[in-house]
Formats: sequence, structure tokens, C-alpha cells
Amino acid sequence: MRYLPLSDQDRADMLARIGIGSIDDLFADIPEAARLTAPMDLPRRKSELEVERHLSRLAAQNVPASSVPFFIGGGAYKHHVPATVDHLIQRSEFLTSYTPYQPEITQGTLQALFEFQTQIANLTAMDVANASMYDGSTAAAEAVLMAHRVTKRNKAVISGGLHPHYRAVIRTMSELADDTFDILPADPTGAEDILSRIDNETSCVVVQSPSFFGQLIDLKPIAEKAHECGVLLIAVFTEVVSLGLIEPAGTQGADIVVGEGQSLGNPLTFGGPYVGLFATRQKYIRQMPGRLCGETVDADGKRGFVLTLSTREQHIRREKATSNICTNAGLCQLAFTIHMTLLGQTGFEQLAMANHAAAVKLAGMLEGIDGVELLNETFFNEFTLRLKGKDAEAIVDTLADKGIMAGVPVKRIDPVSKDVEDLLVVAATEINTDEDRAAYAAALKEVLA
Amino acid sequence: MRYLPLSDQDRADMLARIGIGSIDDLFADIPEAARLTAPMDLPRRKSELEVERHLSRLAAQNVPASSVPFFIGGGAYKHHVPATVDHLIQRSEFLTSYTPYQPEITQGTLQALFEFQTQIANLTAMDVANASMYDGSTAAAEAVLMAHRVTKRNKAVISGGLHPHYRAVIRTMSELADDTFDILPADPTGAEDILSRIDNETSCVVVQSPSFFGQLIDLKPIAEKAHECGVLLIAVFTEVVSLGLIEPAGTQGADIVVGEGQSLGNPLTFGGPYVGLFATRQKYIRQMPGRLCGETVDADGKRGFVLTLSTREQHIRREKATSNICTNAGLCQLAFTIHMTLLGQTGFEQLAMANHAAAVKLAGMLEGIDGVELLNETFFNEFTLRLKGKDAEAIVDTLADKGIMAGVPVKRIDPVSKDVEDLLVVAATEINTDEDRAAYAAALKEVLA
Amino acid sequence: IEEPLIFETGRNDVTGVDIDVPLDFKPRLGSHRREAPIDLPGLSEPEAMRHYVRLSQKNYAIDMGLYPLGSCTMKHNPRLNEKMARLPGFADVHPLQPLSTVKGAVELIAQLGRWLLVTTGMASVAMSPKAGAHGELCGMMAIKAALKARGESRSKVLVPESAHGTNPATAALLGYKVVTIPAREDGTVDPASVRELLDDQVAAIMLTNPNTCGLFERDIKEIADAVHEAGAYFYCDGANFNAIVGKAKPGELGVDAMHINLHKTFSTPHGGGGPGAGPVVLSDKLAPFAPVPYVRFEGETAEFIETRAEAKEHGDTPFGRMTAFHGQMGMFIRALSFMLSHGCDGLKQASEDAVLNANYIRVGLADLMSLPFGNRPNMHEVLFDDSFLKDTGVTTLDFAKAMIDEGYHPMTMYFPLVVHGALLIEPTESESLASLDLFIATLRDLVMSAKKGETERFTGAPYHSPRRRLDETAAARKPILKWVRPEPASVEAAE
Amino acid sequence: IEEPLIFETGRNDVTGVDIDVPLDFKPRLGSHRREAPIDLPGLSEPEAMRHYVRLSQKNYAIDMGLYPLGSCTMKHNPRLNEKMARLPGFADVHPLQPLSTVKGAVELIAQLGRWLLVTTGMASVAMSPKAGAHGELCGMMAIKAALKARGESRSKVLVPESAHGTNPATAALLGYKVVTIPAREDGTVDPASVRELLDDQVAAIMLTNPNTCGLFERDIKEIADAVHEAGAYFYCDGANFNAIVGKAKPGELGVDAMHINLHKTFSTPHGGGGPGAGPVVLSDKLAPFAPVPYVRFEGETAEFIETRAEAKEHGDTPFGRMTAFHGQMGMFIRALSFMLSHGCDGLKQASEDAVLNANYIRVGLADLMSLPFGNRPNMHEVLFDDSFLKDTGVTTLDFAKAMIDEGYHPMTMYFPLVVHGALLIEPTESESLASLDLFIATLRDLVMSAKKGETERFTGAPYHSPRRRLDETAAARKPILKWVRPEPASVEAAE
Repeated sequence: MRYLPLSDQDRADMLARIGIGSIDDLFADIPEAARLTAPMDLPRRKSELEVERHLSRLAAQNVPASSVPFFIGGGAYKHHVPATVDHLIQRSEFLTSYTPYQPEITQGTLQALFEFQTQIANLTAMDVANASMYDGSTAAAEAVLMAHRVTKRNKAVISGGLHPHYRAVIRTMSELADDTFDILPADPTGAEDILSRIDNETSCVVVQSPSFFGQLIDLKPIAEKAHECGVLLIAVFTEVVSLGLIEPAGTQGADIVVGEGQSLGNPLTFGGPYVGLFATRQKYIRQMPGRLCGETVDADGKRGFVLTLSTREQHIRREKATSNICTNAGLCQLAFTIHMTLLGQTGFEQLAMANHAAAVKLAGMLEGIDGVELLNETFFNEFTLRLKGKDAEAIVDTLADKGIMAGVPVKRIDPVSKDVEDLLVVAATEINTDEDRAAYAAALKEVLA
Repeated sequence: MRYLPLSDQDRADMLARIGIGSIDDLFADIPEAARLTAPMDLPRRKSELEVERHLSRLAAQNVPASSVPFFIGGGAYKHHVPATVDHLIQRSEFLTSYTPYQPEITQGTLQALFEFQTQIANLTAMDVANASMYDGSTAAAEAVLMAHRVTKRNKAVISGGLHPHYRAVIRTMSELADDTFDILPADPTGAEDILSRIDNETSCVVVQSPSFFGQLIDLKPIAEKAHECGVLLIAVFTEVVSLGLIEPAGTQGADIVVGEGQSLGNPLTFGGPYVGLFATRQKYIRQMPGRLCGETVDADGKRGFVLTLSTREQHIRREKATSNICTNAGLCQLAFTIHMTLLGQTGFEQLAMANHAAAVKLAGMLEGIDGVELLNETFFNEFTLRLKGKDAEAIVDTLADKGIMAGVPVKRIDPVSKDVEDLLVVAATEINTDEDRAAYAAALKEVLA
Repeated sequence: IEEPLIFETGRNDVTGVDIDVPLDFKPRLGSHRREAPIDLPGLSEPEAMRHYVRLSQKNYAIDMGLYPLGSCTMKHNPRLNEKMARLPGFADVHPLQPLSTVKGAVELIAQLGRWLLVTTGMASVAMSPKAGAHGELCGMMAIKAALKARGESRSKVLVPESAHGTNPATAALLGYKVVTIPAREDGTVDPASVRELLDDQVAAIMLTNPNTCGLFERDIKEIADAVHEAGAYFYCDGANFNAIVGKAKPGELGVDAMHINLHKTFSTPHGGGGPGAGPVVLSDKLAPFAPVPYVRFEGETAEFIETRAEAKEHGDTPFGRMTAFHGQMGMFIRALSFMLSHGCDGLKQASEDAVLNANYIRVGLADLMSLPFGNRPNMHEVLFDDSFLKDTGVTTLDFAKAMIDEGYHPMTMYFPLVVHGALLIEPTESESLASLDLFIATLRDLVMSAKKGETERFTGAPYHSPRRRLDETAAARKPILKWVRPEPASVEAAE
Repeated sequence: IEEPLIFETGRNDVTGVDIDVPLDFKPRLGSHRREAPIDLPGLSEPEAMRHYVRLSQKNYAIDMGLYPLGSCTMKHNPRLNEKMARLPGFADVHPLQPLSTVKGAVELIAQLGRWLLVTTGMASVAMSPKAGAHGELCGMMAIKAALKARGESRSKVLVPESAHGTNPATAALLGYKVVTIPAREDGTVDPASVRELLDDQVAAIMLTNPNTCGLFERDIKEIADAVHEAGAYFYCDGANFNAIVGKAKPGELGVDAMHINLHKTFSTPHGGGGPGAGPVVLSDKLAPFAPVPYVRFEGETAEFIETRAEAKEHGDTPFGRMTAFHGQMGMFIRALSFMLSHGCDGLKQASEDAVLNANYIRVGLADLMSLPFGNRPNMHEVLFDDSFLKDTGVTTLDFAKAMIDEGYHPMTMYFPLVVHGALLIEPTESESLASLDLFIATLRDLVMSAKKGETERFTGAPYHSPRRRLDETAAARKPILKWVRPEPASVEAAE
């Protein structure tokens, strides 16, 4: 077997050195009845070529985003990632290194983490960011749990503009921890009255901007009300590129900012692995979940970096930890930070502008179609259409058959909300061409006719 | 521009420091009439995404070998290359390093070269091998030039079994150096009488085995006759995998062994870059072309490697060099040696056997078809079919339209030889499946019916 | 050469990406436009390349040498898997595409699920958890949901003292009180201690097997039976499943739920901290509670269930959703590639080699280092304690840091907590005999050196790494968690 | 840690590749089967990974830092190009596939050809030469063939003393007598000297421009005219074309043939020695002699000519064939990717930046190091000689080796031969201002150190590299060019 360096002769020599007759002597503690003697009911080893063929056949049954006019968002976005990013994260020294518990020989990982934390803090206009979570949805859930710890209250107010899956994950995670919820109805137009829901029992209020429906939300009044009541404002975003153009939650008064970072550096890969971003105020750092990298000096007085404040973490604190997270999104975080470094402020703002332009153009073409209503007044690169009275999911399927990926039918991921059957969330990014947009508009017109 | 680190401000600062007013002052030596003032008639810079799209469109107009039943050889072969190979050669430290003229900081490249030279010497059963040539055809031409230098004679006898393109390259290179040739007619069956062409005027005799037509040639009698006449035997191979199974030219008495190494580690890439292999006897090393890596010690007495015998090379010897070769096939050679190390003797022999098996099976299926004659008595992974009286090139084109890559029609690459219009050289490798072979046999039967 | 931070060399007006920004449109951002600059320095592509290449060169990695981190399973990561994960048909597929356009992706998840069920002998699998700890949470939530469905609300979870820190953290997150089971003298759990602690308030036991001392819990069936009798569930921490693949099936040992660290057992690169993947296999009893989305196996067919509504049609009652989409597809691809490559024969051989290698190290060091539970066979990792360093003036930490100077990554230290000054070594199946011999020889030399009193070699170590020993206390006392632009120097100083 | 040779650690029975060998067939090898073992050690995949990763870590590379090798043009290698070259539609295409199945490949060659013609202002291009030196050979063969077609057989080629070694080697290979043109005091070629040497036996002049002293041959037109008047051809060594892309076109300077090192000017990674690519652009006069295969441009259309017969139909008379197939397709892809990325504006900017950077280094060091031709503007590289080291006891070589300890690859030394102890520095356009400043500061420190008499820092250098200075003389005296298995130790010794 190509991955196993021991030869049969090696194995025999080693058994002799250990002083036993058979490898099974080492497995003697397994209850006899449970020992497997027959081979498992699975195929035998395959050559690299065979494996490649097997998996390529499966891959060929999927339609890659690059191969069609593509307008699906809803929490994961198709962007162009520079080739340099994937080259660098594949370097053995990054790829096959462990969590940097031995800082003397993992300064590479650690310095990149420190730079990442700074980028996220600056991006969100918050004081501190952690070294990444699994993804945006779990980061949001961790934020709610953190608010619970900070406020010692257990009622979360959830905006109707929050991604339905994020809502579900928050609920799942904290329901079992005995939190309660005040969940507002789906809010495609950003018109909900969330202020009235915030009271002195509330631990946090969770608001997404741009919302799941693409609306840009003014967080300032919410922050004001929240702070009056001793409530934490958790601001969520699923499209990090939007931060290149819109006002960050940090300057609007958010206490915790969480979001999905997949857009930078990371491919779609059917939903994972992604990278959760998590930033907060200085005063809450000891309540933060996840890993943190900090600056220090070595025995020679040289600057260096280490994982720090691990007294919050499960491997030290065990049942008193701030979260059970252990493995995180290291490599995805590295891809993110490399992409961000390549962009810099200038490139990042240009990328954001190119995305917004693509969405404005697309919206302009689609809102003119009979039977289509654009619900957004403002948006970044994603907006919601009402396909008056039609089943959005059926229309998406029809368009997919025509080779166009039209967007996310709200009903598919939010089966419980009312009056959303004809809603379609459409995303545009810098990868869309004029031809893509024209093809979409023409096809939609045809299907709705 | 993403590849240029200087900003406009940097440029201005630097001009000031240099003490000139404009960048054009630095180009003042260009005759004024020849200075370009207008932009060149070419498109302006493109984003990475645009370049990727442009080139992907071109790539999409080609049919990749992996996507169809594939039986084309004739000097380049489709094999499976382990993913590890491409990963390793893409490491920055290998990929973006220069020729190892500073051995203290290029031991990685040098040790890999030393190992490569040893692998090639062992593989061919010769004393020494160089650090690679451009490809098999230019290596063959260099061998003829070397024989000229060694023997001080200038007539080369060229077997009719030599790859027609190799024949052309040898001729082109040495004709202009005033060599003369005795070229035997195309020899699909290995029946030529080459011994009678060798005489005391001859510098070398060039024989390929397996021949272009796939025949295995007994080199021993040729070596004997050559050595009687003071002539060098140059043995050529285009499929290095054959050495896993057939007797190496070294033990048969060859003086120079050259060949194409593309089969290991290197993709087809429409003909290049490939890697030329070159081995010879100890006594001729100072007449060898190309780079050599040798073992030595450093100031601390530790083993190390350096480029050596550069007194044969153009950068030192100038007009007295053994060849003008400078840049060689470094990275392709590295891919070769990594693939070979992964294989080892065991894997290499298995690979050779798998190739031979594929060819034997295919030949068995094709030789039964009406109108098809198999010309080979022996072969490794490539053989020649006579499609009695048919135009092989037309048949290959027809089969290509049916999605089958049937082989090399001899006439296409040997337009000058007689009676080859109906000859087809067919190669089989480990990548062919039973389905591939069945599809080929069925389609050929249909086309010939 | 020291590598500065990007904030020190980068400039806000430099970019390594060319983007065409259309100008022919009217923004629709309302009043939400960002005003203040972000302060994100950029690097041109050549500068960025060098920055990260140089950073990487300060790291140790499996591809460079033995990485004997016990419990972390640092094994070879085949590049075939990386190549497969990058096929456009996988990497460039959106989680919310119409299902008709992702049939192969769904099929891949189903195929991997089947491999996991066969190797573990369990009934069902929840694929979506994003890492081992997330899987633990998922498994424990299934247990909590099952208890709730039974109308019970138990309050305690039993966890042995040798457990990974994630176990008590997970239990606590779900509101359970953690009750510690003491280890018996040989490092394993005594069924009698378990029985003593069991009552009708115990929801579950969380047991790692093989345990973190590198020992197989030989009384596991007895423990499982006792737990089940008490109406509780048996959660197995599958972090060490890699020792027994093909040798035993957790499903036949009484396990109700177990997460599998795909990245450990089936070799996703650790990437400096992740990502991993933690699918959870479930027994019949827990299967109906698996979170959405999941794959439902019914004989030969596999159905992809996306919503609770669909689940209900099959009589399932998912407890919720663990993550936004379908889980760690990238890791699924790598794991299936790894499993297909090995096959049933190769997976078993890999377990055997991992165990053989660990025992070979034990035997090679038993006379010089101290084995807390005696010189007896272990599984895939071998646990030493620090008593061999007694009176040498060298601590476990010093010893580990001295290994760095010899070209090795240290082993896991101070874990498990059940022994004093633990040194936990896991070589994995990826090491050759020559590599093990060199490692043993190096450790022997270090031990001799410590015993000879060459303390300086240890207390000042490492000497030959990119950084000397780092001051972790200072880092925690006054945390500096991001770069802050220094105050501009005064005009005089600048001149 | 020292890395042994694969022959020392590998074993002939170990393999890192799994291959299924069918048994159900009867070999048809006749009597040609190999009998003796090959003696090729194998490594399992994890062992091979480590071996080559560790070897790589002993290398310096552009991706790690400034690589100021004059004349070699070590610039940034965009990874986009690597990605493009690996598209299956390019990498997985056989050179002998029916042309209907490789239309995009042929089109790519044609597009790149057009870019080369526009940037050089020439009439035609031969794409197949496999490297710069191979291109030289091709160009000179075209000249020889053109002379032959005129019924002439001239015997001499003029080459300036500053020329690359490949120039005289190429001329000699074709049977020409090499006549050296002395340099004038300012490092350039004097048209008067050329005129003096020209006669009806001169086939061609081979001139590098910008020349290897980093200077543009300002009398190039006059030289070209003189050469043409004498019935000879002007071969231009295009190794330094990267300095003038977008600033001047060789075709307008009287050049008849020029090879282009795609790997230098348009950035293929150097790969530790290659591969490169050396397409040759030709003037109208030489175009008909281009070797097969080639692309024939006729207005907007481009036709791919594979054989002499096809060429004849267009009235061309190819002199032969340079290589088995179509040339270095892999490099063509990278070069076109590089050119498309830059565009006409970026290519010009790159030339300007390369020249600007080199002049910035000159100015930064002019007061401390010695400029053989005075402190005047240079092109993309700047040439120093060793007179600044006079009486320091430090040689050019020592100085270069001391740079290694400072983290830099040395510049080109002892070339061009036209000055004593040459030090030729080419920073390329890929360096940032900060990088140049650090480099200048480091060199200044080294020069001061040498002048202060700190000779040990130089004569023993390098101290901090994977190897100290290597004994090249010993290597050449008794060459060891392959590993030979040591004699087995005697039985007593083994026991």
C-alpha cells in the first residue's frame, strides 16, 4: 500500500523486537466477541488512477458554478480567487502543520493569525477578533451563547432578516442550553419593528446587514435601544465583501460582529469548509469563544507570537470553557488572509464596487420584466425578487434546466415562513458578464411569459 | 498592475534619487527614430479572471487524452502521474530557483540531480548520465555530434526504425555541421540489414529499440560490428517505461544511450517541455554535452554536490564547448526523478508490465479484425498495424470524430518514406481500460467494414 | 532575515489584484456607504508571495518529519486527496444549487456515509458537524433529544478523568453537570466505578476508546451494559478510532453515538488548526434524532433529507440543524479518497501499523523513560510520565523543547491529566522503521543527557528554532491581539 | 538534519505507487526481457514527500528573496501561469493528435506568435526551439540556409568579447570560425571595429542588445547597416529583451534574427535549470527558412505548417526541424498568460521598472563600489568590477559568498569577461522599493566591512547556509557522478 512505509519484513522484525508473536497480541484487550476476523464488507485498495476516476465520475455529475451564468448567493458566494492563494495554502509547511501549540516552530502560522485578527478587527471596526470559527452560522450561535454568559440573561431577539439557516443553528445550539427566543417573521423589505422587542430580559438582538434578503439595515437605532436595556447587539453578515463599501457594524455600535468569510480565498465546495469571523469589544475578550493569537517576546527579546488566553478554552478549562470549539478553520482563515493581503484596502474596495455594480446592472435588467418585483430599496450584491404568485422554486428548477443558476428560492431554505413561495434571492458578483446577465434576463422573461 | 510593486510615488522618488527628470532619460541610448512613443498595437492589461477565461476558452477547444479512449504514442505517452509529483515540483524552492551555480544554497536541486543521474545510469546500465537535455530528439542529435567528436569521423548510419522526427532533427543539427548520413528506409518489421552499412568511415550507428514501429531490436550484433569498425553505437528509446521489462542498451554494448523521459512525471502538453536522457561510458565523459552534477565535500568536510566538469560547457569554453546547451529541462528532470523514486524498482517493473499487458490485450483484439495486419513479432507497449490498402490518416481522423484516438498514422510524421500510407502505430498504456479497448476494436471494425 | 508584519510593509494604496470597476452605474447603497478608510495594507503579488513563503518557512510540518503529537494523529496527507477536492465538480459547486445539478455531490456524501457505517457498525450517520467537538455536541444533543422524547430530563454526564477537554466542555454547554470517573490504576475505567455513579439522573457516559492513555478499555461491554441498564446512553469519543479501524466496530461494543474526526482518522491536512470534520454515527435508538441535513439509508438506497418536513415523512424527528449547509464537503472528498485508496485491507493494515509503531517506540524507550501503567502493550500511542526526569532539574516542558533542537516536533505534554507530567507519543502508521529508529535513538540520547545533568541543553531550549522560548505569561497578562499603528514619530525625530 | 540519498534509505522492494498488474496475458517480448535487477530504490509516498520537501528546503528561490543574477532575469513567476499550463485542455493533449482535436492549442501558438511579432516588429517567428541557446542555433541555421540559398558559404561569425558563451558555442557548432570584436572603452561595440572585421567571409554578427554590460548598443543601426552592406546578417541575442519591451522594436533596429528567452522575459519559473523556450523572430529575408513546424501569418489568418511539403506550397524552404514536436507548449501558455496579464501598458511599465530599479541600485552603490564604465545610466542591469576590493584580501567570489550569509543569492560573477572581476546585478521589475533599499544597505555594509579588513567574514563565507563553501576542484579532478553501492562490510565488522 503506497502510503504505508513498513514492509512485511519490517513488521516481522518489529514484532520480534517487541517480543510478541503476532500483531493481534497487541489487540488483545478488545473483547473477543467484538474482534473482527473477516475483512470488512468494503472494496479492497485502489490505485491512484482508479480513485481519481471514481471521484471524477462523481464530480462530473455536478454543474460547476463557473460553467454557467451563476446568481446563487444566500450565504455562499462565487468569487474569483487569485491562483497565488491556493498555491500558498498548499505549501507543506502551512498545510501539514498542527495547531501552533509549539510557538517556537510555528511562527508562520501564528504571525499569519495575528495579521488575520488585525484585518478582521479593522474590517469590522471592532477591538479584537478571534482566530476563526467553523463558519458564519456557528459563529452566530456562539455569539448568542456568549451574550448569555455576558448578560446572564437567556432571551435572544432574532431579526426576520437573518439567514434562515443561521436562525436554525442558533436555535438548535441554544435551545438545548435552555435559551428562549423571540424570532421575528421573515422580513424581505427591512420594515420590521425590532426595537419594540428589546427589553430588560433580552440577552441579545441578532441583526443581519446586508440582510438575507439583501437589504442594508441601519444598526445605529438598534444599538442605541439595546444598550439602553443592557442588551448586546450581535451584527451578522454573510457576504464579507460588502464591508468594502458599506459602513461597518463596529462604528454603528455592535457589541459582537460575526460573519461568513468564505467569499475571500475560499471556494464554494458545496457548503464547506468555510471560515467564521468573530469580533467583539475589548471588554469581552475573556468571554470570547475560540482561539486567540497574541504578541509577545522570546528569550532573546525578539518579537514573536503565541496562542494566548487559553484559560478560556476547553483543553484547559474543560467544563468551564467558553465554548467546546477545538479544531477551527485554520487553512480557510489562511486563504482568507492571503486574499485580503493581495487585495489591500484599494483592491478590496474595488472588488466591493465591482460586485455592487454587477448587482445594480442585473437588478436593472430584471426589475423591468413583467411579473417581477424588486423588493429592495437598497442592496449590496444581493436582492430579492417577488415573482408575483409563481412558485420560485419551480422557476429556479426550470431555469437550471436551461443552464442558468437563478438564485435561492426562499421557501427552500425557510420552509416555515409564510408568504415566501414567490420570493427569489438573487446574487451578483464580479464573475458575471454582460452575457450572463442578458441570458438570465431573457430566460426569466421567457419562463414568466 | 498586480505584478509590479512600485507605486507612482515610488517611481517619482526613485527618479529624483537618481537625479533625472523622466524615465525616458534612461533609454536615451536607443536611436531616436527607433524609440516607441505610441503604445504597441496590443490589448491593455487584463485581470486574472479575464486571462483565465481567455485561456480556458482556448483549452476547451482541445480534446484531453483522459477524456477519450487514447492510443497515441509515437514518442510521447499518456501515463498516470501521481499527484505527489506535481505538488513537489511546484514548491517555490524548486520551482523558482535558478541553475545551481551557488551550490551552498542549492543543495536541494543538486542532490536531486545526483540521484537522477544515478537512476538513469542504473536504468540504462551505463556508467554515467548527464543532468538532462531538452528532449529525446535533441539528445539523439547531440549524441551524433558527440560521436563525430570522439571518432573524428562524420558519417552517421541511421536505422529505418528510428522515429522520423528524431531522424529529421539529427539531420538538421548535423547536416549544417557538415556531417553526412546513411539513412535506411523505414523499417516497420525490424528486418533491415544495418550491419552491412557500418564501415571504417562511420562515426556512429543510431538504432532505436523499441523501434518507432514498436519492434524490439537485438543490439548486440550491431554493437559488435560497430566496435570492430571503431564506430559508436547510439541506442535510442522514446518510451522509458520499456526499460522496466526489456534488456537495457548498456548491457548490449551501446556506447551512448539517449531517450525521451516524458513518460515519467511529465504531462503530454502538446509536445513540450519534455526531458532528454543521455548516458554514456566513463571514458567519454569529457566529450559529453550538457550539465553534470558531482559529489564533493564542503569546508567542514560534509558531503555536498556541485555542478562539475563545466570545462566542457559553453559558459566556460565558449567556442570550444561540447554543445551550446545552457538552459536544460531541470524541472521536468525533477518530476522524472520524483516519479521514479516513488516507483522504485518494484513499481517501475509493475508499471512496465501493466503497459505491456495493455498492449498485448489490445493487439490481440485488433489483429483479429478483417483488413488489419499486425506487423510486430515482438513489442513492448506500441505496435504497428497495416490497414491493408487504406489511408491510415483518414481512418485516424474518422475515428477521432467518433471520439477515439487511434494512433499515429506513419505518413503524417514521415511524409518522405514509401509504402507507409496504410501503416498505423498504436500505443497502449496502463491508463487504457477494457472498455477503451473494446470501443477501439468495435470502431475500427466498423470503419474498415 | 526577520519577516515584518504586512501592516509594516504594506501600503493602503498597493494592490496585488487587478479588478475592473465599471463606472456606468448608479449605486443603490442608500445612506449606508462606508466613510472612514478601512486601513488594510496591500502587497503586490510578488511581495505577498515572499511574505507567506517566508512565514511558512518558520513552521514545522508532517511533510518535514515525525510529528509525534499524541491524540492528534499527525499522519501522511496524500496529495491525491488535495487534487480530488479541487476538481471543479466539487470545489466549484454551491450548496444551494438545485439538487438536479449536484447529484454527484450528494452521492459522494452517501458513499462516504456508507463507508463510515460499515467501518463502525452503526445504524445511521449525521454528516454535518464541522469538527470533532462539533460532532460531540451533535451526538450529545441527539442523546438529550432522545431523552426528551422519552419525557425525561436527566442532569448529569459521566466523564473519565483522562477525557479530552472537549468532553466536559460539550456536556457543560448542554447544561449537564459533569461527574468525573476516576481512573483505576492501570489507566482504564473500572465498571464498578461507573456503576457506583450511575443513577436515573445520568444522561450519558462520554468515553474515549481507545482511551487517551493509549489503552483499549477492555471492560467496555460491561460498562455499556451498565449504562444502558440505567437508561443512559453511551457516547464514545472517536478521536482514537484510527487505532481500531478494521479490528473492531464500535457498534458491536454498545456505543450509541460516536463522532469521527475525519481529519485524523482519514487524513485531512491539519492546516495549522483546521478545518476538520466530525460526522457522528448513531445507533438505532438515536438515529431518528439526527439533525438536518442528513442522508437516510434504506437498504441499497440513500436519500438526502434537507428539511424537518421531509424527515417527518420518514418518521424521523431531527433535533435541529448544526450548520448552515451540508457540512465539510471538502473533508468528505478527502476522506473518501483516503478510504477508497486504502480499501478494507489497507485500512486494517494502517491500524495495525499505527499500533505496531507505537509499541515499537514503547519497547525502545521502556528502559530509560517511565511508563505509568507498566511495560504492557498499548494501542496507537504510548504514554510516559515524567518520573524519569526526577531530580534532573529538567521539566517535561524543557525536555519537549530540547526535542525541537534535534529536529523534532515535541509530543503531547501534560495530557492526559490522569498522570503527572504526561508525555504522549503517537507515531501513526506513516513512519518507516528507519524513522522510528532515529527517533528512539534521539530520545535515548536526550534522556541520557538529562540524567547526566546537562541541564542547559534543556532549560534554555530551543536554541536552533526560528524563535527561542516564547513568553506565554506576558502574552496572557496584557494581551496584544492586533497590530496597532505606532504613534507617528515627532517631527524632530523624523528629521 | 542531514538528508540521505534515496539510495541509502530506499529499498528495491518498496514502492510509493500502487499498480494493478494483470496476469491474464502472454508476454510478447521475445528474447528481449531484462534479466539483471535495475537497482532502483523506492520510497513509500510519505517518505518520498519528506525527502523532497527537505531537499527543497536547502534551496534559495525567488519566492524567498531578491535573486540579483545579472543576465538571468530572476523575476516573479505568477502562479496564474502555472494554473493555466495545467488546464487539461493544454497539459493533457498529445502532440500527434489529429489537428481537429487540438484547434485551441494551435490557436494559442498563433496568438503568442502574434504578440511576439508585434513586440519585436519582426516578420515571422519560429516557435519550436526549446531554449535560448537552441533558438540561437535556429537563428544561425536560418542565416546559414539563407546564405546557401544565395549560393554562398561564408566562414566567419563576429562576436563581441562581452557576448554570452552560448554565442561562440553556437557559431562553432555550425562550423563557423569565431572572430572576437573588442569592446570599446565604454563597454559597447564600436561600428568602426565591426567595419574593420567585415568581409565577404563574414556570415553574421551576433550581438546582444542591451549588451551584457547592461548598456544599450547606441550605434546599433550603424552596425546593422554595415553588416547588411557586407552581405552578412545581424543576429541579435535577445536575452536582454526584457529591458526594452514596449520601448523599442528590434525589427526597427536592423535585426535579422533574434531569439527570445520566454522564460526570462515572460516569466516561466527557472525550475533549477529549465525548461525554457527560445522562439526566434525573423526578418523578411530569413522568414522562408524557418524550420518546421511553424505558424505562417498572412494578414489576419494564421496557418500551422507541419511539413516541408506544406511549406513549399507557400514558397517557403524550411531548413529542417529543431525538435520532435511543436516546441515548449508549456512555456507558450505561461508566456501568453503573462503577456495578456500585462497588456501593452504593463509590458512597457515592466521594462521601465526593471531599468529604474537597476539604476536605483547603481546610484545607491556608486560611491562605494566601482563602475567600470563610469557612473552613467544603465539598462536593466548594472555592472561593477572588483577594483573596489583591491588590497582588501577579499575576492569577488568571497564577496559573493558573504552575501549568502546576509540572506541573498549572489549576483552574477566573473561575467561578462570584458571587465575584471565582474559583478553583474539585475534586480528586475519585481522588487519593491523597500526591498531595493534593504539590498543596497546590505551591500554597503559588506563593502565597508571588506574595506575595514574584516576579511574573515568573507574568506570563510558562507557560514549560515545548508553547506559551507564546496570544493569544486576536488569534484572536477576525480568526478563522482553517480552513487555507487559501498562494498558490503565484512562479516566480522557486521557482527
